[in-house]
This record gives sequence, structure tokens and C-alpha cells, in this order.
Amino acid sequence: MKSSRRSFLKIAGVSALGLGAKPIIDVFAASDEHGAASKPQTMKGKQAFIAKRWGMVIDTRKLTSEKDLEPMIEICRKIHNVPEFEEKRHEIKWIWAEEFKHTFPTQEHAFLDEKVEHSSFLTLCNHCEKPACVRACPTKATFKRQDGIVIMDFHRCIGCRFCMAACPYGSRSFNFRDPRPFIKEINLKFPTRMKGVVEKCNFCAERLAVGQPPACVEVSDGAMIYGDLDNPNSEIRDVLRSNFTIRRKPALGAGPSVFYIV
Amino acid sequence: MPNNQTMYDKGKVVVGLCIFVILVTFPVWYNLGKAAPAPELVLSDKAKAAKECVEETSYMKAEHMQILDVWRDTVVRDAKRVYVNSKGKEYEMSLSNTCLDCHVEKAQFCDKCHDYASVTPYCWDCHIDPKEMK
Amino acid sequence: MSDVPTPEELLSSIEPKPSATGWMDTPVEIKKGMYCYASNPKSVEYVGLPYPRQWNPKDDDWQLPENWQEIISKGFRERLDRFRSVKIFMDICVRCGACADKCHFFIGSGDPKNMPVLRAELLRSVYRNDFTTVGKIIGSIGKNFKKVIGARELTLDVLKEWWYYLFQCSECRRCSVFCPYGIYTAEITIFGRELLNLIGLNIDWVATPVSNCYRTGNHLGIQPHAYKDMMDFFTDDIEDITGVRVDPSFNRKGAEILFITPSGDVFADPGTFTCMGYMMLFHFLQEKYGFDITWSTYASEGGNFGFFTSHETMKRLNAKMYAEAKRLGVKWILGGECGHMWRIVHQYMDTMNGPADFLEEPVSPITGTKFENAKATKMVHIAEFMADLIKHDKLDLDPSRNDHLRVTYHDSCNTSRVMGLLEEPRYVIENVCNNFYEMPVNCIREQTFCCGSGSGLNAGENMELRMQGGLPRANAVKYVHEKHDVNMLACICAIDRAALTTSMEYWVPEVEVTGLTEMVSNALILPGERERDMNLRSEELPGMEGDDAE
Amino acid sequence: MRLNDLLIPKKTAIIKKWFALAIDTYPADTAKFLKSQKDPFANPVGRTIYRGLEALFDELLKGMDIENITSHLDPIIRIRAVQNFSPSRAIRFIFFLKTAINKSLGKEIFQEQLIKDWQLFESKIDELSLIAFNLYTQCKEKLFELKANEIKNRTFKAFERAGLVSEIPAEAPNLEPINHITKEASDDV
Amino acid sequence: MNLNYLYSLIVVIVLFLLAYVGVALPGGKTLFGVIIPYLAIITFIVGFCLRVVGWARLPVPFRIPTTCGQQKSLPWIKSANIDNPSTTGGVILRMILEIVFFRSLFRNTKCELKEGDKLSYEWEKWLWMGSLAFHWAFFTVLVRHMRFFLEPVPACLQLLDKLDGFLQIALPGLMLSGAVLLAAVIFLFLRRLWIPHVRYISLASDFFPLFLIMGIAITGILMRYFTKVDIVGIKEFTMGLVTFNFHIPEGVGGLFYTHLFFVSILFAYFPFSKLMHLGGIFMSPTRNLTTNSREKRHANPWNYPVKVHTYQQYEDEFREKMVEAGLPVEKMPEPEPPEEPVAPEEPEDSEEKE
Repeated sequence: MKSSRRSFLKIAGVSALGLGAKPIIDVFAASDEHGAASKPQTMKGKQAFIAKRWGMVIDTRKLTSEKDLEPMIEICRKIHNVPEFEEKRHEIKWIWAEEFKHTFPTQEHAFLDEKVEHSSFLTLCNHCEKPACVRACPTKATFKRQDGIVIMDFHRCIGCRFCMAACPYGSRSFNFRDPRPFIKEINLKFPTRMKGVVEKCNFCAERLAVGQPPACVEVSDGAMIYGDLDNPNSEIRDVLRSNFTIRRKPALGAGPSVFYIV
Repeated sequence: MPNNQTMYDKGKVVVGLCIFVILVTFPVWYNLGKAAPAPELVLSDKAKAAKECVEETSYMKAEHMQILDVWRDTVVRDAKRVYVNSKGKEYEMSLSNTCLDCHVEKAQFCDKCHDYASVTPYCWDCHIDPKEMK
Repeated sequence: MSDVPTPEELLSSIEPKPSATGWMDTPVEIKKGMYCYASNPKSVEYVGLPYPRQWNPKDDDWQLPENWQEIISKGFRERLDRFRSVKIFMDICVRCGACADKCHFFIGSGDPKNMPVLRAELLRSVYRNDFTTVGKIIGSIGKNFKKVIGARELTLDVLKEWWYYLFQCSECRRCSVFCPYGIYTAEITIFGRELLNLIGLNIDWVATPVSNCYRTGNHLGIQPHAYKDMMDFFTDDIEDITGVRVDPSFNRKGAEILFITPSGDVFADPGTFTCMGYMMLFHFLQEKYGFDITWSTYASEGGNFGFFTSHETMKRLNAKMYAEAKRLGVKWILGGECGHMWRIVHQYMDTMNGPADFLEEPVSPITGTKFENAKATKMVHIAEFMADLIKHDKLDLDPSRNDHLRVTYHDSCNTSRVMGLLEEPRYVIENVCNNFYEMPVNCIREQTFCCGSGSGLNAGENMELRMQGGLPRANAVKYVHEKHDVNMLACICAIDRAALTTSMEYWVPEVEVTGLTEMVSNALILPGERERDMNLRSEELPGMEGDDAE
Repeated sequence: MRLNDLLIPKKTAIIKKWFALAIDTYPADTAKFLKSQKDPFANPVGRTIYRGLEALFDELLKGMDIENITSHLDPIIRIRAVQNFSPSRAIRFIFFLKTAINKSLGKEIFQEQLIKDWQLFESKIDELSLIAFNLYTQCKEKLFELKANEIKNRTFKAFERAGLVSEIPAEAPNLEPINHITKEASDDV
Repeated sequence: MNLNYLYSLIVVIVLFLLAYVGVALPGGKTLFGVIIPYLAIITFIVGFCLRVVGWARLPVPFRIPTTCGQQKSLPWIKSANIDNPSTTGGVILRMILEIVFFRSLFRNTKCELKEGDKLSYEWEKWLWMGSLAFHWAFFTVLVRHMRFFLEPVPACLQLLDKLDGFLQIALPGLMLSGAVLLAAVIFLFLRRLWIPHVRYISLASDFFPLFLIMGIAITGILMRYFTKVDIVGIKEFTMGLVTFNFHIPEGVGGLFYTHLFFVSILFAYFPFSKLMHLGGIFMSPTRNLTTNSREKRHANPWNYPVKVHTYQQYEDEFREKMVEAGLPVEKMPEPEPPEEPVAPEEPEDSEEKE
């Protein structure tokens, strides 16, 4: 009785402030009377990898054939429960192989090395500095984390697909069908998505949080380097210093965080 | 003078009232002969051993959805994955990996009450119940 | 500066500002020009209605019978037991206010007690007090609580308020169209007036026509020979205008059809021109198709002022129609242009004085059309009848004779909201004249505004009230007059013809009022007629006057 | 600086105020309805008054065309004449224009160089009230005339036409007799 | 100034305190949780039926429907089958539209003269929309609450929940109906307060149900979104009520009992108040009758004979004059007995005057 009366008074106060206020968080934040000694807290795991701006370099010289790309694509598919649809238009892409002319359309010209022209390039979300998708999203389901990762909150996605229209790299896919039956082997540790939701590469945020590198980097056998772009002493900055790299569609000004050594 | 015993449009009125009474008392007929006690939760051994969830049981009963909601927001949006409860104990904020670790039987634990109260949270649209996948 | 009173303050020293008290605390003030004179005791006595006496609404003492409260209370109870409508309308109003601004008397007067919901509340408050459990319980707790639940005792002041406002309702039922439960304020007014009738609180403009109709068959008390004289005069007039002599028959046994129209058409301008119209139409049909119709001096009143005082009186007056049809042995009855006559014919006559099994199902002898919608009552509206004739091309019409008219049409409350007679008169008008303009849509058809003088309120002494009530209608007429130069307002109701004439004269003097049949007969080419240079009003027809010279 | 230069920019405010004051002569519960309902057919009283006041104000600014003034004032007075106001109350709204201007312009109009203008304007308002007085009387007369004539129009006129009410004819009865009482009488003769 | 709303507000506040404090007293939970709800529902059902039966016992002496469209007459004129229904089917449609969509309120239009004299019509929709939102939301909320009274919960209710909560915002998921109900009831209240002529006609008994429903909505919303209650415990309790197997839940606070008490009061108050319009609208003789009054005779059970002025009496009074005017009569006047020269004298007099 006592506690319910107290909570009622609190509620009365909250409701007086306006029912539209973010009540859930407020209640949670103020839930001290539930017999707790101190306020519960949340924090990052101790082993978590932390960076100011995550970035990636893909050394295309080491990934010469389509076959070379497969392990990365496969591992991503596996750990993120990416479904495989037969129909091309239903395809869900997190990391995938792309032709040169699609990867670097501005670099294409008639006299291109044939080898280059016909080889495949590994493409994924660029985790842009100024992501167009984030601006397009009406519900803030897509947002840029403090560490530079452009990530999706699938709970919030309403499937409007504005982000897909906004993304210049085609890094986003929409679930036209319920994906679950099309996942070969489900990874129980990672959620699937549902019909009507957009998805994309999350830079393996869940792995970084527990001190593991992105899965594709792990299996790339050194062809992919990741690290903090903001840290001049990082490995990735070393690689960028010592190699000529290009980015996809730089003229758009989105500022991709994925670099290619060609 | 109108007779007080007569009822005009008797058929229609009686049918209408019958429908009304049946609708209003529908729950009584629907549940007739059925007792509908609250479901009893079956706790897994691990849960029993743990004695307490991430917070007090009474709090969890009323607020588990709030906790889960905060968890998912904190994990996804703030990249924080560790929950320190009011007693200072740490947990990974994960439905699949923390909650279901103890409450292994979703059907026995979650669904029972949810079904009883006719609540259909959409957690399971994406998150996976390991039991279900077998 | 501040010591000097403002103009508004000065004004309130001459006359206080309208009070801002709740309606229950605002006592009724019986104002001149807003009420009709009390009934002449002789009229009340003649028809055997209760408590005939000389009284004056302006007096404090209304000379009520000593046990008037008991009489009303008993009457109230009786009627609650007899009319489901009344009981339900007392019980279920939620006071949503949808009706409030629909009443022409409220719109025109600004008196909040003229809102239909409040008019009904005047009675409902007493109902709550005397006839509901809650009211009785609350009342026994304390008088002050009564007001909270909207209940009050029936005091003399309340009674006066009833009388004042129940005779400021023309029973047009426009409010009922907008009420989500169809609450029919007219029914409540009828009911309230019945109660007042029980203690002799009638108005003269109702009581005297009632007794006249009862005795002579028409509301003015014109005796049969004078009735015939009037008709003879019309015959002469028609001959003057058309060169054709019509020959109406009266009280003729064995005729196929009996014609009944309101007596206003026979005795009051401009209804008389409509009456001439009927005579010419029937003559035309008789000459061309052998149409066989008779008028009656006994049932010479279609209108029924009894309706404005009690159901019983209405029945007593209405009984003549079937009785006469039976006596003359006609097949069916044709009804003229009238509003409340048709309300009664449509909704009450068969129930009260039927079944009319001595009549036949009406069939037009000319076109063979069966009027199935009048199968039981056996009475056909002249607009339906004429529309059918025109559709079958049975009338020889020259609409150009009405070219000087720019016509708009006023739907009478009764024919529109009781019968739904909307298209027939329009069809007729469009076939007899070339310039027809509708008023704005929220003023016509089922949303039509009342003339402001219905239900026995078209007396002379309450002219201000009538003008207030007539304002919304006149305002719409004024709009079409200014926009389309409309100069003629057509209608199919005798009270409209009388009341709108006055109302137009005050509000829109450029517009005259006509009946439908008058327009038809102006356009109708009678066999053997001479070139017409005059209309039925003996006014020269513009454009036709030159014909003589040629 | 002329008075009109002050009045014209404030026109809408003055008219609104004037209208509000005029409408406040109705019961409070109705006044709001009259003010807010914009439908000219559902609210002829409010709309007519508003449009009338607007036009009158324009006329006062321009000059005093009696004919125009009358035509704008007439619809308002016509309504107020049947609304059970005392004559003073029915017409008093005209003077509310002074209050409305005072309230909208305040001290500005008491500037010395405007005094003449203002005096002139006030006398225009007085003039207006006199016209209103005429119109009001005419309306009342009309009402009485209607009352008096109605019975005659609706019954006696018809009877008279039919010759059922015998009045001494002005002309010699050389016309054909038009009703049968006289007809019979003449037959007898 | 109409202060009726204050009385109602005070009553509702008193009721609130009564329940809130009452449940803390010994036996209070049984009283507010079991006894009062039972009494309320019994009062509601019995009272409602008695009221309707009471109405049904009253005759409908005349057929007086309001016609809002063209009648059925000549075959080539299109009649308005719904607004002027001459058939039972039409009446049923009319009633459905009236009851489900408030067609009469919908009819409200107003027009405005724009730019000189251009007429434009506007649909006056606020009352219609407000009341429609209110009634539908209330109905939905009521149906949704069936999940507490049915076990297993039928799939259709789950579907309704899904539809109602389709926005999937807030947690627990926001139910639109609840929010709409509260918004609409507040609108209806403010409307009564703000529109002067509606305020003028409003009684305390108009405000009372509004406040009561507001109280129900607010306590419900508080419980669902803010204070949280043990839903399973409550369902056990409510299921106990419908299976007559009472079970007072532990740890359920005063708010729940207040909610329940408000609902009980509303149910119990229902049959004695204007809320009976729920039943009355079905019985309204201006809406539920066919308009074919001239086609089919409607019988009045208490139709009684009245005194009429018969043709015989009429002819007896006016016979001479009728004969003289050439009107046919049933019985020719007997030759005047010579000792009674009164009647024929009159014409002689007039002849002499001539």
C-alpha cells in the first residue's frame, strides 16, 4: 500500500508533466524505490574495442578472384543470419562482390585494364562520415554511433525505405519476405530480422563490443585492415600512409570510412 | 388505454435484449465450467539456483519489459552491453544470451503469462528462441 | 474621465443587459409581438375543449382551474403511457447541441430558450422532477439538488414559460433532421400544447379556426353558400382571363375523385390564384380526357388546426375527409397544396380514421399510373398527380408565359420532412417556367427553413415573432434575389402562401409568392381559350400585351 | 494628418470592436453564436450586422451619401426592429462606433489638429443615428401595416374582389353584376 | 456562468477518494473488488432491460419518421432509400448508418460567402468526429478489456490488440483507442465548456459521465503505462469474477480498485441516465419506422372514437343556404310551416333593403 501510494504520487507528477513525455525511461531512471541500494547502471564491457572513428582498408591486390571474396561474405552471412533468397530482387546484402564499374563508376574508362575491369570488389556499408541514410530516416532507426559506425536499430525501422533511396552505394536491403526460412543455419546469438525491415552491415558492432575484430577482417587473411581512423598511431593509419587508396564515389562528399588499395 | 402488460414490437425488442444480455454476460458463458487460474511458472534449475533475476522478482514482474526496452536501446544506440544492477552485479544486456540462458524454456516461462494476459510482444519476430529452432 | 459612464453603462441604465443567468433562473418575460392572443371562449366551448374562459397572457392571473397542477400531472402521465416517442425523447437526449442552431426561431430571435433542446428541456425538467425515480429521490434530499440534475417543479412561472415557448415553435422539425437520435421537437411541442389545452390555454388563432372548421368545414367559418359564391367568382375571373368558362362541381355523388384543398386557397390571396389554377387544370382534364372530380363544401378544409392543439381535435376535424369521400362514393381523394394537411394525411389520417376500405387504390384516370405509395391512404398529392401528367405529356403547356418570372422554390417543412415530396414539385416547376433557381443547399429540401408562421402561429399580433422566424428563409430568398434576380417564390403550402407573402413584404419586398398550380395554370393552354394577355392575378403579361395591337 | 489616415489602417479592428459591442446587446449565450458562426444562412443576424457595419464605416469615411447609408443600414435596422428591443436598445449600437474608435485609437484622436475632424466624424455618427431612427420607425410602421393589412389581404381582399363584402361602390354599377346576390336582386328589379 | 461541471467534478473526486481510501480498510478489497462490481453489473443489465421493456410497453400510435430525402412515389423519380426508407431494408440501413456512423450529425454543413458572394460549403465536422471517435474508442477499449475476462483469449481479440497497437510505439505498446478515448472525452468536455450555447444547456448530469469516463481512462492509462500492475494477478481476479471463483490479488494497489470502482459506477449509473441513449436510439420512432405511411396502414392500439361534426348535422344547419346556392343536398327542406316565418324572413329583408 505504502509503496503504491508513493508511486502513485510520483505518477501523478509525471502525468502532470505531460503524458507524452518519454515516460518509460523516466520511470526506469527514477525507479529507486524498488528496494534497490543504488541506481542500476549500464556500461561498456571491459574488453570492448573502442575507437573514435572506425574505418577499414580493403587491399584488393590480395583479393584477386571472386573466390577470394567468398570467405568474408560467407562468414558475415553466417554470423548475422543473412538470408539467401533465390530471387535477385529479394537479395539481402551486408558484404558482397561487385564489378569495378559499379564499385568505382567514376574511375571507369574505355582503356581500363581488363583484369581490373572484370574482377570483383568487396563492397559493404561505408559507414560514412556524413551518412545520407541517417538524414533520410524519419524515425532515427538508422543513426551514427559515437565511434563512427552507422548502425540500424531494427526495432525502430518502419520500413519506409527512405534510407535505401538515400544511400548512394546500395548498401541497404529491404526484407520483402520473412527472412527466417531462408537462413541456412541460424546463429542463435544474433537476432534475425523480420519482414518489412531494412538491414545492412553493422561493422560487427556486436563483436567489437566483446573485443573481437569484425568477422570479415578476421577471415580475410590480412586483406582487410580495420582500426581507428582518428588515431594516427593505428595500424590502419599506417596502411593508409604507405599505400595509395581510393574511396567509392568520393565526389558525393559522404566521406566513406572504407578505403580500397587498388 | 394502453394495456400495461402488452409489449409492442415484442419480437424485435426481446431478440434485441437477448442479444444485449448475451453480449454483456458473454464472459460467463464463454468460461462456463472452466476454472482459469493464473499460470504457474516453471523455473529452470539454473533459475532456481540463481534465486533472483537481474533485479528483484516483484520488480521484474511489473517492469521486465521496461528493462528489456532500456537494454535494447542502450546496447544498440549507446554500444553499452553491461548492466550493473542495483546490487552491483554485472550482466550482459542480451535477451538471447542472458535472459534465455536462465529461462531456457520460453514456452514455460514467457509464453505462459503472455498468453494468459493476451500480450504478444514482438521480441520473437527477430530474437530467437533456441528451443524453437531445434 | 473614469467617472464618466461608458455608453454601454449608460445604455444599461435605460434597459438592463440581458441576464447571464442559467435558463432555470431566467424567468419568462411575455413580450408583445411574440405571443398570440388567448382563445376566444366561445370557440373553445363550441368544440367542447376544456376550461373555456376569457384570459390574457399579459395578466398575472391566467384564471387557471384550481387543480391545474393535478390536471397537467395526470395528463403528463397519460401521455407518457400513450406515446413511446414522448417517453423516449424525454429520456435519451444527451444535450449535444447539434439542434441548437438549426431552429429558425433561435436564429432569428437569438433567444436561447428557442434552441430546440432547451424548448424540450422546459418540459423535461418537470418530467425529471415528477416522473423519474432519480428526480424524486434527489428532490426528497433537497431542493437545491434538483437544479443540478436539471429538475424543477411545475410552478405557475414554468407553466407560463411553457405556453410562451411552445407557441414559439412552428413544429417544422428541422432540428429532428440533425439530431443523432431523431428527437422530434415537434412531437414534444405537440405534447406540451396538448397539456396546455387540458387547462384551456389555447391561442385564438388555433382555437377559432378549429371551431370554424368543425362547424363549417373551413377555418374562416364561411358558410357553404358563400363558399360557392367564391368559386363562382373565380369562374368569372377565369372567364375574363381566358375566355373559357369552367364548371366545377360540388358535393356531387358518384364523382370519381374528391378534391380537398386548404380553405386558405379559396379565401385568401394569393392562395386564391392557386385555387383558380386547380379549377382550370380540372377543366382542362375534363375537356380533354373526361376527368371526373368534385369539390366538397363539407370537407372543404384540408388544413387542420386541430393538430396544433391536440391529437384528438386533429382527429375530429380530419374525420370529415373520409366521411365525405364515403358519402359521395368517390374512388379516391386528390389533395391540394398544403403543408400540415399533408403531414396529417401522410402520417395520421389512415391510422386515426381509416382504414379507407370504401375507396379504391388511386389510379390516374388519364395516364393509368397507379399511385402505389398511396395504396392505403388513398389520397394523392396534386404535385405527384401533375408531375405524372407532365411526364406523360398530357398537359398542353406554354412555359414562356411565365418568362417574366424568375422562380425559386421553398420546400414546405411538412411536405419535405414528413413526406419527402422534393422532386415532384421541382419537376413541375421546371416544366412550366424557364427560369428556376435553387436557394443554397442548406436551406432547401430536408434542410429547408420554415416560413416562421407554421403550426397556428400566423396570427397578426405576433408579427415580430413571425418576422424573426421568417428571417432565415427570407435571407436565403434575398440571396437568390440579389444573385439571380429572383422575383417569385413558389411553394406548396397554404400557410406558406399567406405567411411568406407578409414575410417577403417585410424582408424582400421585390419577391412575390405563388402556388405551384397557379404557375401550371398560367402556362396551361386551355382548349378554346383566347390569346392570354393576363395571368391569373389579372396582371398583364409582359411581352404578350403587344399581341392585341397587332 | 487627417482623421481618416488614422481610421483607415485600423479599420478592421474598429469594425470588429463595433460589431462585438453591437452583438453584446443579445443574451450572452447567443452572442458568441452570432459572432462566431460565419454561415450567412445559418446566422443571418450576425452576418447581416457585420456586413452592414463594414459598409457603413466605409461610407462614413467617404462622406455621407444618404442613399448608400440607408441601403446599408436598412437590413440591420429591419432585423432589430422585429427583435423585441426597446427603440433605444435597437438603435444604440450606432453610438458604439464612438466607443470602438476610442478603444482602438485611444489618445491619438485627441490631438489638437484632429479635433475638427473628430467633431465632424461624430456629427456623422449622430446623423447616422437619425437615419436609423427614421428607418426604425418605418420598419415599425411597416409591421403595423402588415398586421393591419394581413387579415384584409388574406380574406377581405378576396371577398371584396368577389363582392361578398358590400361596400358602396365608387363607380356607378353599370358593369355586369359579378355576384349572385346582386344578380338576383337585379333580376328582381 | 454555468457551474454544473463543478458539481460533477466534485462528485467524481469524492468517488475517487472513496475507492482509493476504501480499499485500504479491512474488507475494502472485497467490497470494491467483488461486491460493488457485481451489484453494478446486475443493476446495469436489469436496469437496462427494464428501461427498454418499459419503452417497448408504450405504444407507437403514429408512424412519424423524419424524412430526409425524396419519397418513393412515381416510378421514374429516384427515391432516397436510406434517408426516406419505404422498406424495412432501408430502415435497417438507415439505423446502421445512424448507430454506427452517426449519420445525422454527419449531415451538418455550413456555408460561407467568400470573396464577395461566392458560396462555399464547409462540412461542420467537429461534433461528429469527436463523438464518433469517442464512441468507437470506448467500444474498442471495452472489447479489448475482454482479454481479462476470457480464457483462452480468442484470436480476434488478439488481432484487435494488434490493430489497436499498430503504431508499436512506447512500451507497453501504445493502444490508440485509449489515447483517442481520453482525447475525445476531453474534447467533448471542453466543447461543453467553451461553446456558450452548449454550456447554457449543459446539466451536471451531462458532465458527470464525461468526468467519470475521463477518470476511467486516466486510471487505466496510468496503470498500463506508468505505475504498472501485476497483469497476471489481475486477470486471475477478473477471471474469478466471471467464473464465480473469487480471488483477491496480492499487491494490487488502490489505482486498480479506483478504476474498477469508476467502471462499476458508470455501469450502475447507466440505466438511470441519458446514457440510455444506447438503447433508445434503437427505439426512436422517427428513425426506426418505414416512411410508407400512405402505402401501409399503421394501427394505433388506443385509437378511440371521437365526436365529429357529421355531414348530417352540417346539412341540417346549412340546408336552406345550400339549396339556395344550388348545392346538392341529401334531404330537400320541408316546406316551411306558416307559423314559423323566422327563417325565410332573412332573404326577404335583404330583398327589401335592395
